[in-house]
Amino acid sequence: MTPMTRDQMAARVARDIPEGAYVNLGIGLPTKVANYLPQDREILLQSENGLLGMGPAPAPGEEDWELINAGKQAVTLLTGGCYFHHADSFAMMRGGHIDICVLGAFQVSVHGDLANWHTGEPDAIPAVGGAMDLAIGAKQTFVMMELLTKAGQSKLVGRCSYPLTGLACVSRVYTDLAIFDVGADGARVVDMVDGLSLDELRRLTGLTLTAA
Amino acid sequence: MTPMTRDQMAARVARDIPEGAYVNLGIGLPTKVANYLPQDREILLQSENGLLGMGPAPAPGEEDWELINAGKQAVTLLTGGCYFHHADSFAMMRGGHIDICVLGAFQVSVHGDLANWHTGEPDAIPAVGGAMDLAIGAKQTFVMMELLTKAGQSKLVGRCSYPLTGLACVSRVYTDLAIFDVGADGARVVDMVDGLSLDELRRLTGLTLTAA
Amino acid sequence: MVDKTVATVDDAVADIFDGASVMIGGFGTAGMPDQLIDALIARGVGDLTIINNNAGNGESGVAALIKAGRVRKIICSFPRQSDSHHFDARYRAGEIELELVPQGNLAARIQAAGAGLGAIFTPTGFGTLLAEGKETRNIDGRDYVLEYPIHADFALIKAHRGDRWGNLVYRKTARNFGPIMAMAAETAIAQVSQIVPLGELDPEAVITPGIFVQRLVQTGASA
Amino acid sequence: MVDKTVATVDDAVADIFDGASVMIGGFGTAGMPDQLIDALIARGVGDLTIINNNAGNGESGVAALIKAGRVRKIICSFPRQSDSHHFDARYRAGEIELELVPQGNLAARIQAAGAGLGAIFTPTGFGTLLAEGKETRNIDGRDYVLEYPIHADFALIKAHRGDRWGNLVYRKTARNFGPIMAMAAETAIAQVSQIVPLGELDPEAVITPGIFVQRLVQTGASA
Repeated sequence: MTPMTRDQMAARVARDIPEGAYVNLGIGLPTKVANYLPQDREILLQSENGLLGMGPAPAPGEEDWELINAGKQAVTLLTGGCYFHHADSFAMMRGGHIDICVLGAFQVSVHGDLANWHTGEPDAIPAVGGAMDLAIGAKQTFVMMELLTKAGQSKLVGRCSYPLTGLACVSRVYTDLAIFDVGADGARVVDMVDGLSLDELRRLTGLTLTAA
Repeated sequence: MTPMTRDQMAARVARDIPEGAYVNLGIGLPTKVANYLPQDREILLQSENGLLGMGPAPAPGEEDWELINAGKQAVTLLTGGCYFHHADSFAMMRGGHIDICVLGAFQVSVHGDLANWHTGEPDAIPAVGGAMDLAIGAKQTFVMMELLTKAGQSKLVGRCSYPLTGLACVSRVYTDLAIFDVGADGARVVDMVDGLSLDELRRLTGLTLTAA
Repeated sequence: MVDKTVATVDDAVADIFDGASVMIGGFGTAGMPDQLIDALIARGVGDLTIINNNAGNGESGVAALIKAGRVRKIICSFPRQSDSHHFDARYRAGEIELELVPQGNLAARIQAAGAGLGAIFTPTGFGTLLAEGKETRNIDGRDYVLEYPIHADFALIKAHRGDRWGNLVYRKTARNFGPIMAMAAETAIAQVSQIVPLGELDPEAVITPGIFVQRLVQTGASA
Repeated sequence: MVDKTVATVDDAVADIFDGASVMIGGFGTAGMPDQLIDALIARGVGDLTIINNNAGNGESGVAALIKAGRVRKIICSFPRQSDSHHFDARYRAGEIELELVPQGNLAARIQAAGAGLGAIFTPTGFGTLLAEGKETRNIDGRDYVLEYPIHADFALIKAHRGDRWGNLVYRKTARNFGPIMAMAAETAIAQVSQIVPLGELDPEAVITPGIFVQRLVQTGASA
């Protein structure tokens, strides 16, 4: 079997985003999703620092450092986009107006708990940003991550050992080996890369997984 | 002695409003204050339906019924004025950003409790509007009212018998016979019409009043 | 292509159901979505809970909805006006329930709903009849009343111009409750004087971002 | 005549005192009031509590304030960045106190302060380290954390254009925390690229009404 590349993962997430969706893409891996959104669908990207209708990066030399995304990269505004202040921006999120939020993660539990803001190491300087607001605010929260750590441990877990970002907030997990729905009933395998079996996936994760 | 007319009362209140003050004038008698604001002072009138920098009534025939005040009368906007929504408007009030609010009243207590929204009659349809927000929000709340009811009862009272609008919110009471500061220490007479004595005022109100 | 515009006011209100909660914008007649209300009356659904600053003026708008007997309950700040006779009659007959809310608490509770807050401690109303039975708390020396968000199934609002993504700008004091009601309703429906091409509204001056608007209909300038 | 403009950034910050709480606008460098911060550093006061989304980037702005040893405590959402070495060093040395707040709660608490609310129940952070020891409540089946308003003595913000009444408009995503910080501070001070005559700002498009701004200074467009 061949794990998906990060770009393949991004393309797969993008494929699942419907026309007209309001979407927030988290910092890091989720940002790649923007590169694969289908050209024939209008999808509205929100950035929590105060814009809706975020467009692609500007051409080099065209950057406007007062037009940036949450990762502090220069972006553009689509025709029809608009600006707003931080309280309104997080009202969009917390108030359930965003359809889909895509986040990276250290760990996700089979019940949808998310850990993505703090490794829990004693000397780490904590920084949360908008992670907790994003996790619990959107109608659906997707996670994108490699399924296994470099040491081979599953990041999809029965119970998160890292400090939590939010409880029962993730609905779907896109990994390089499989896609899972998570929630009250535990994890269900939606899709797997070719050549991977459900039994092998159970062995890799150490979890009781049900098939879709 | 000659009681002040309602216009004289309005002129007296207007005289006490300093340059640069943000002021909300309640419906009814307080609206008259706008007619007497000194021409040489810039005073910014807020209307809680969403405008700051309210100007005088338009010329007859020039009314725009999307530019009204809280009393639903046509008004104008001064150069430099602006519009905002209802939540922001009441944030201005509740957040303590308005310097002076001038309200009418049924009763005010010597400790600054205000009753101005409900007569308490059993068949009255209650209507509160912005009265409770205005009463407690401004840095200073002034009341304008005749001191006595038609039946000769004092509307400045030891304790309000009408349903309250707000507790300990009024700082000054302008009446046709005298001006009072009210608060934790009770009522203090700031000014009286010519020919009225403190003793006579005590008799009319039935209150222990101190002189300024 | 995302296109939230619909052709007629009847289309705009076609999914409003019996028993729905409906926020209606406007302060007096400024910002009152009169044509959407007329369409709602024509649609014939009843048992509605209406959230509006007032309880109707004269013969049109919310007053007409009340006159037609479609309103079970009204949540408002100022029902009693010189020309609120349709409300007065129904209220005195015990045919309509009234929840009276101070205007600023009404705005704050609607905003809290749109922003996903669970409750707010507000100073307004403390010590009055309108806070009777409500939880209170002294915080840093000041007294507050606990108030809960007001959500609604629908919001009917009036704006000045809008585009197919649902971005809206308003006109003067007709803005009033429109922006916060759009945020607090499951389905926000706007009547606008003019629908303009995408990009015509200044992105710095959009008051209601399209994310808060599900449907809009051009009705032309109204009186 | 009401004229809130002052001639220099030094005049603008002249009353900021030792031990003051100071909100500073900006998300990263967008909207960072760099010239006001430089003036604050030059003024020499310390023991400050800073409220900002970050804890400084690189060598300028909040980072320079921290480097200069003027900050006792910082309330922010995202202190750790690749170039936040001045904060990192002071924090690891135990020389600066950190109150970490989820970004949306930070915004909501600042907005609550400006709006005069006593506290809010927010869902963000429930069940996490950042809600430890805080009051929680289940409301209509959802869990919330009680959070209190964040007030400040001063706000330093950056806007695009302003007039002598203090009305402000912003530019693109530099708007971020400016409008809500202006509302939450006792004294809000804005550096603006341009001061324009009264009436030049569109009354429909003013983002911060002048009532929330006590002082503004023209600094020209910054990088």
